[in-house]
Amino acid sequence: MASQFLINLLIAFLWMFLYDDPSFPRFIVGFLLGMVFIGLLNRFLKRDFYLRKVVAVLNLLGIFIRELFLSSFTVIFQILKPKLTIRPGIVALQTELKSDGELTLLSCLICLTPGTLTLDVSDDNRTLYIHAMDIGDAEQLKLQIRNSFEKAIMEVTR
Amino acid sequence: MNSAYGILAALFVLFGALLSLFSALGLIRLPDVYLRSHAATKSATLGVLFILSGAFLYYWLVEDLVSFKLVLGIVFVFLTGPVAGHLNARAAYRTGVHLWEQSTQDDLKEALQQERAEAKKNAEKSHKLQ
Amino acid sequence: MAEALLQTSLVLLVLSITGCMYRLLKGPSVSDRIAALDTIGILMLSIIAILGMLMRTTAYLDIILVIGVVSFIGTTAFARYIERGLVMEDE
Amino acid sequence: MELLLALTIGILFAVGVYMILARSLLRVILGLSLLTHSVHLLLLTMSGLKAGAPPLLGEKADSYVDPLPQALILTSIVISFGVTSLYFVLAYKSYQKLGTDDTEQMRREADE
Amino acid sequence: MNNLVVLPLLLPLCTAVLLLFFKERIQLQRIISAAGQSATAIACVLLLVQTGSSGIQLLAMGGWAAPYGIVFTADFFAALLVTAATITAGFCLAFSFGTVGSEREKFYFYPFFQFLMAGVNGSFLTGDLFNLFVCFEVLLISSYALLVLGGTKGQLRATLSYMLINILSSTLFVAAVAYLYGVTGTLNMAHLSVRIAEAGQGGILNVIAVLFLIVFSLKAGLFLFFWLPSAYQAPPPAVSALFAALLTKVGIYALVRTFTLLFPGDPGVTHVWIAWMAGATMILGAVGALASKDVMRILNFNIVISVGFVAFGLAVANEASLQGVVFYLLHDMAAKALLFLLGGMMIREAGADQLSAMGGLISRAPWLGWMFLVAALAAAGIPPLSGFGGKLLLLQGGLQAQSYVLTAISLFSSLIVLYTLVRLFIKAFWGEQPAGPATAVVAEADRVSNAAAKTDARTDADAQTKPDVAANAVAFATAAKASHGSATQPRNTSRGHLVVAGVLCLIVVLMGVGSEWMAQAAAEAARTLVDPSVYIEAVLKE
Amino acid sequence: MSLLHFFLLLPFLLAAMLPLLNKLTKELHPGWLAMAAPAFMLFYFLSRIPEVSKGRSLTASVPWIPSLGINLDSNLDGLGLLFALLISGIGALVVLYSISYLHPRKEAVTRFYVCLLLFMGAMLGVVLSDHLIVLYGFWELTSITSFLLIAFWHKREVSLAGALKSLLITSFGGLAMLAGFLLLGLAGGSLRVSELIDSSAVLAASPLLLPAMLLIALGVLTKSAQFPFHIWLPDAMEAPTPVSAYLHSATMVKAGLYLAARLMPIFAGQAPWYILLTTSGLITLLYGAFRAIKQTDLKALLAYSTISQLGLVLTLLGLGSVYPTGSTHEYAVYSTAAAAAALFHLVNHAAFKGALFMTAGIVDHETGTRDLRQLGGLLRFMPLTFTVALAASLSMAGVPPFGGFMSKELFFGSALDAMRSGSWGTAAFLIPVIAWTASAFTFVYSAIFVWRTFGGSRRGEQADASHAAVQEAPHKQPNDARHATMRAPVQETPQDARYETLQETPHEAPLSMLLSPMLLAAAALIFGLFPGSIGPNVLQPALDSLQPGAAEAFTELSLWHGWTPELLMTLGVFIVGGALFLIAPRVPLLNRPLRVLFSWNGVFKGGLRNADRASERLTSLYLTGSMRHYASYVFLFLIVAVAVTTFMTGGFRISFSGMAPVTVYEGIAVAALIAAALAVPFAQSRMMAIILTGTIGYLVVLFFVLFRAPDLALTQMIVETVSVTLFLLCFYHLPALKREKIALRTKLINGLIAAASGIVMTVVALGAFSGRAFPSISDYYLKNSYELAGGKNVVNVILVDFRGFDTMLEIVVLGIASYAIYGVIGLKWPEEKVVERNGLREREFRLIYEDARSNDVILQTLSKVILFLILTFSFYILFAGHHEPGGGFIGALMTSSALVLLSIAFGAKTVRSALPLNFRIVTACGIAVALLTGIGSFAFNMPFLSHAFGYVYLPIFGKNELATAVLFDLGVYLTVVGITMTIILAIGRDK
Ligand code: NA
Ligand code: NA
Repeated sequence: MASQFLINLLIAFLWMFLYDDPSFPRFIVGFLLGMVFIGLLNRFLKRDFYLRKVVAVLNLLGIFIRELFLSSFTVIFQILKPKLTIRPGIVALQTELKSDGELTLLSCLICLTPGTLTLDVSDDNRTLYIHAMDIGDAEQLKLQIRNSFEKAIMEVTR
Repeated sequence: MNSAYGILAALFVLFGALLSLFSALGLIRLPDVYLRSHAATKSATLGVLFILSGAFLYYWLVEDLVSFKLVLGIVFVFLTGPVAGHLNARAAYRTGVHLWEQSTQDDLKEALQQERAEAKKNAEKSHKLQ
Repeated sequence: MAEALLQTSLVLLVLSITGCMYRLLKGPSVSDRIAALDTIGILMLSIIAILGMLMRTTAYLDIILVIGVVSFIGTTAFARYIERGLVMEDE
Repeated sequence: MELLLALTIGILFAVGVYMILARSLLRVILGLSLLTHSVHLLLLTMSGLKAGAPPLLGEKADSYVDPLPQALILTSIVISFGVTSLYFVLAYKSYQKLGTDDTEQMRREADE
Repeated sequence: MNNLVVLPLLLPLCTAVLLLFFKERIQLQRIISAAGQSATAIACVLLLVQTGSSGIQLLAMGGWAAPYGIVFTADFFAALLVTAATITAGFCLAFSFGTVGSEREKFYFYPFFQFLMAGVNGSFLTGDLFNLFVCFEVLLISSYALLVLGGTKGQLRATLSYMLINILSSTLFVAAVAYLYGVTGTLNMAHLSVRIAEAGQGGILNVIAVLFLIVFSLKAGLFLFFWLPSAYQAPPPAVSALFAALLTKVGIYALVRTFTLLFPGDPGVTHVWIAWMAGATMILGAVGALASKDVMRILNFNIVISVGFVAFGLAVANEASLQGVVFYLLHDMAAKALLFLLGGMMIREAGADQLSAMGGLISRAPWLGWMFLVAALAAAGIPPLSGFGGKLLLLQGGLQAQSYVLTAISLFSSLIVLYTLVRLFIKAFWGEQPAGPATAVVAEADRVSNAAAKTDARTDADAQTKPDVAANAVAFATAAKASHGSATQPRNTSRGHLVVAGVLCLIVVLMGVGSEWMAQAAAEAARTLVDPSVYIEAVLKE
Repeated sequence: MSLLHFFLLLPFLLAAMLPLLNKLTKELHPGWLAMAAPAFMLFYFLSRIPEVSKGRSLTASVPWIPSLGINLDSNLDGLGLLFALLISGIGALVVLYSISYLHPRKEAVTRFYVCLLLFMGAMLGVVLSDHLIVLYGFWELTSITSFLLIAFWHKREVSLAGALKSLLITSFGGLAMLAGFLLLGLAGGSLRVSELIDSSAVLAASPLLLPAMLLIALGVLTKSAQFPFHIWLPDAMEAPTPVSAYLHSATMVKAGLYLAARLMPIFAGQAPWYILLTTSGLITLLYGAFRAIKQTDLKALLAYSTISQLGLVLTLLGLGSVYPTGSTHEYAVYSTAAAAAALFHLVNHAAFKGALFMTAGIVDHETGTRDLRQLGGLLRFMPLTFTVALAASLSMAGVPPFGGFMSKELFFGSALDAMRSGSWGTAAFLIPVIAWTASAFTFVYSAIFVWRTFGGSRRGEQADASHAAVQEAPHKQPNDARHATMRAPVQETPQDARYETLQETPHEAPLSMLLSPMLLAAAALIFGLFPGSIGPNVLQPALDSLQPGAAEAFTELSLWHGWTPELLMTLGVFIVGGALFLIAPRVPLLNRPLRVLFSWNGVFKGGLRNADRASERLTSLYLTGSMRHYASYVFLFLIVAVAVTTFMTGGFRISFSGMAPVTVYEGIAVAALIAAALAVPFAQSRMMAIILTGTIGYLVVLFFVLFRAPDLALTQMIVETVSVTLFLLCFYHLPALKREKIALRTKLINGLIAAASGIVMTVVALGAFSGRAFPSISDYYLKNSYELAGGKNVVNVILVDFRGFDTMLEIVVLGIASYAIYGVIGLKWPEEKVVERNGLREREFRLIYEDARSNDVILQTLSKVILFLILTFSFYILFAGHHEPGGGFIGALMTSSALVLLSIAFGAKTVRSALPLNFRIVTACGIAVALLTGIGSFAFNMPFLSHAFGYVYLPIFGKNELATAVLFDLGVYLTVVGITMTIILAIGRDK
């Protein structure tokens, strides 16, 4: 229910933004449009979504941006180095996250940060296979992901 | 246009463009498709982030126009870019594109072999049933 | 000054596209090409944003979004195709 | 610029023609789409490439580019999209039925 | 402003859209199609009457006057062609009931038919060069659909090559429009005419004129007709007849319009091309007709010959010859439709399309035979049938203009028309039926036909559920034969279809006997062709 | 309508009604019905003799195509009357004869009489028409009815061959004649004979006269079976004998002579005309007579005899045309005599040849054969027939006191005078020599005809016994058997000629059958004994038509003129002819079929066969069925046409001034585009080729941006992507792209064509740019888009309003494409075979795809979110389009792409169940909305597609713009959504 409302709200804002006209009527039209869409397509929205602390979201965002910048520059550095010294590989990561949304968020974040890439997800949604540009210590990589992203996501979602 | 704001926006853009160039370089230089994927994802993220932010700043500060479309653009790219990268890399892996020979570890190889063997067995079983 | 910077950026982006073209033509795997194509799409998006600034028009802002959508769907379709041999399942 | 674009148009057209003269239907179809691009660029070039704002009246510009060719190109894009789609589906169907997408092979079969 | 002008396009369009909602209900589709076709015909006749009585009728779409908007311009020539096309197509439609097969009928045959009509009529009426391109596309894509519907191998092959050629010509069309727009900055044909005349038709404009010549020649089958014989061979007879009657005519119409309105200025260049192409077309068409050994192919080459014949009139471009062009076009629509319908019935009767496998049909189908002979004589321009008046005017025009070689060629070609069609008549209707054509049947087609033979007797009267199977099988058999070029089970033509052909045959005769009306109409129609200023003033005065 | 026209129409009317009348009168032989026409006609024309003989001609006119000056102008003058009498008189006799000849049960007599009546009317039309075009029409009609009658027994190959040959040759001549007529009309300013005669002076000065004469002569020579066009006539003998008697001796073949006579006042004095006529007449005369001697088939003999006699008359007409009308030359009077002789012989020939054909028919009918080698001794069985045959043959041989004698005397006289006149130069002596020789031959074949048929003993009797067995079958179906005998080709007479045919004891024919030939033979005698019976009343008026103001030529005709040179020649003919007849059986030259290396028949047949073969070869040379070739024809023609035209018009100007400057990034984009384009042909795989083409598409988008076309960029971007998706959808099914095995030469040619086409495009583009002479009409749109149409996006306003009609049709095109795609994929004929796909590859994919497929959780989860984003965006694009870039088309494609994403992530089935819409109906609704928006303006009496816009105030929303154009755009949107989804789902579903 809540997630549907959220999406609805989102659509309303989206509508408003698209017109570059943040006015109430636009918002209402967007909201109504959203209601129509959700009414039509509600079969896809299987799971509920609970509104949680905004702080958790911001925290997640912060972690993400930090990771983004840090690893970006690492990668650029690697690219610009005359000789490749990286040791890439694929690492299996067991995750505690359960819902599709959590899993997706995690793998998106992993993908977004340069240097790591979600390659595959096991059929039971428990294992993520991550291609890393420079593994270094595989266990440390896993730990890092668990501690930063996974934890932050759980903060948001649970 | 050539106000300080304009130049600021332009610098943002230039930085984004540089990032894009680097990732293109990566795309050329890196040895296997997975590594190149990393580089490719770069321009989808940081590069676009900077360029669109620059544009946002430009329209906002120079042309006095707050364009949420640009913000939406950033959000959209951030949402889709990683998934696209993921799908492409997975497709590569599953169609048998090899890792760079200097790769150190491949946890997926075994898992995938197992999965396929099982699937084959199931398929043959169901064929026999028919 | 700002204009010059933007134009420099354009040149850089076009160079990047050329780089991607190299990968596109060279391959060797199809996925390489798709990655290159996807990148070209994103670079196009950036180029169009800059061109819009240079032309002092907001006319192209929609294209930015459209390219985002479309290049994503294109990449998805390509990836799905090479992985499964078809784009959409139907049964 | 017009000179440069005229050259581009010619090259696109030439490559398109070369592809159309190939045996594989796919190449033919791709050739057709190159021809279409070439002709669209031609329409654009023919209206003159002088500077001007996009033909959006909200832009408050002194001069606008010629909007008519743009409208014509749009119509043409849409139509050739429909036609090319049909052609592609036909090509695919004939591969299913005739077992080849080689036009020469089709011809030989027809003779039998 | 006269909204009547758009009806010949709008009514088929509306009919088609309405038909789209009743995919499975064949009987209803037939009724709607027939009603729609009749309504269109009535609208055309009304338009013709109005055009005749009060001159050129205009409709500026959306109220945007020329040269800025698209203006439908019905001069008497266009109105005449629209009327003739609609009525002729009506016969093809009536013939298609029960001959195209229920599968086709369920897969939008009738909507495609109506869409084609919309495209054809639109092409005749539009006064805007780019809109002409769009109308062409409407009719072309419908023709692709009609051609390929059924999807047999032969059809696929034919459609692929037909489509390729037409896409090429459409591409060149856009290019030519682009060039012309580049020079003149306008698209309305009347306005173009004014501007071209003002700029002086030399140099680049002549080159552009030749581009248009190529484009329309491809559509008309003038010299560039190589695509035609195989394309028109593939579909069922009703469709072949429709194509034969209308499609090349649209191309010819465009040629006539272009070279009388837009580019009349330098006949030393453009019309010389047309003359050469016309001569070559007549010769090659005659040669092809001589070389052909099966019914449809002979008829197809006869189309080619008549295209060359009309183009000869355009090349000469004096008053008599332009009148002849109009007259001959009207005749050719009816006569070609008739020939193709009868040809289809012949193939059906004989169960074969190769001359060597035919013979002695006259005892089984006397009416068919004599009608075919009449149609053949009409096509050859034997007086007092419909083909004569136009032929006479064209010859007169040719001699007046002292183009003796072309006149000789066109006389020779009409001898070949007579020879090939009469030979076809002899081989098919006279002599003995060759032993066992039905034994050499394609296995698959035969089996289906046999299964259907029992129900076939009832097929034509009331095509309900069961007869559909038969009709379907017939269509399949025809299609299979078309793709294999060999024989199928012979079957009798239904009386209904015979009546359809009979009425058309009567029209062909009456068009000849009543040549006076035709000649007057042709003279009236040729007025705008001879003197385009009439057309220009009417369009641009508003 | 005058009485004249009524009688002209009568045969046609009767022909039209005959089938019906015949049904009403079941027992009556339809011949009796058909008889009415000639009988009434004869009566009428006889009754006109007094009037016409006074020099008054009957004229009447009925308008046919008055605006072209073509009317049924009829003119019954002396010449017309002479022919009308022949047509109706002999017509009546032939119909009478045929009533006994054709059995109403065994033959398709109705068809026979219909054709015969049509012919009769046509022939009458020929001789009564004053208008050349109408004359031509009837002329062709005689050819066609003749064709139908020759092929009366259409089951026999020989009949068909003969019919086609006659049609081909006579209509060839007819067409030439038509051209001649038209030239004559052009030169003389009229197409009416009577008016042309008046303007002969103008004609004589016209350069068109000579070609006109030659062309008309072609008509004359072909129709009247003159050498070398005679070949059709012997084969025409495949027709039933009444037809031969009527058409191929008395009437139709004389149409050519008629024309030569009719035009004599116009062409007289024109050397090419009379030389041509005389020469070909003489050649034909001699050739026909010589060939006649060698025939063994009765009808063949008569056919060659007819050819010869036609040559005779034509010679006379040629001699009669030597001096222009009113000439005072001393020999002009002899020219008149020749013309008179022509007319007289025409009549005589009609009488005796008609009788001879009929006797031949009787012999055939009663004995079952016409083969002279089997006939003989019929005298004792058929005395009456013999008498008739004898009388007619004597007339033919020119023996007094028959009419033939007199006309032959006149002929000799004319020939001698021609020699004396000096207008024939050194060859002059040939005229009487040939005339005499031919007459000797004529005597021989006349004797052969009578003697071999009736004299001696019955040769067939010996053969009879030995071939008894063979006769069995024919006895059962005598009629068929008779046809079988006629299968023998008329002139070759092969050795295996059927001896089995003398099946019954011959006996005299019934009187009804004999009546007609008897009357004709009697006429032949009467014309000789009492030339005055027709001379002053019939022949003299006809002569007046030929040579207006001619002297009385028939008053002093008598059998005895004293010992004139003509009489001596005649005596010579009898002596030499008799001698030849006696030695003929022993001289191979006279009794063997002509065996020559070169025969005109062979030329004709071989010509047709070679034309067939050559045309097949030529046609298959360019109609290869190869798409590649066809496409290259198009481009080759483009290249040649543009190059030649440029050359012809003296080139065009190309100037580089006024071009926009090139920026760096534009330059780079151009370079990239060119590079990508050049790489395309080298693509090794399908994927590669598609990607490269897609790249080009995207680069084109960049150009659209650079040249300020946001709508274009949007559309191209999305269309390109959808196209690529579509390519991919079908991709899987196509085989790996093979390396094309193309010869280097072909590659080179292709490359040259391609390069040249590209150069053409570029050069013409530069030319067109430099030739720009006018400002574009676009300023109007820019000025009025907002004020008049209420939209700020000018391109969109053009699309939905100024040129909304284009857009309406454009979505119709798209719609049709989608339905066609649906049809192509959906329509399945029964028992359709589907080509097996590559098995191995199939299984491999099945394994991976069905059983071990990857986990889509990430894509699916993300799609749920993005879906709404895209959908919202698509609606924005749709509604904002009137002022901003966008519109219905792009909006719809965005919507569709959202649905495509959904299908990719969740499968097409999910989409179908989530959106249980029939997308084909959506398309239909969309088109309907667009149409209705346009039709709506009808209600306000506005032009189709008129849009209105205004502002509406709504409670919450405030001031809102409402343009019907937006509604139109909504229609576009619905259509395009329907189309894309139809296509995508149709393809997706097809396995
Ligand atoms: Na395209
Ligand atoms: Na035959």
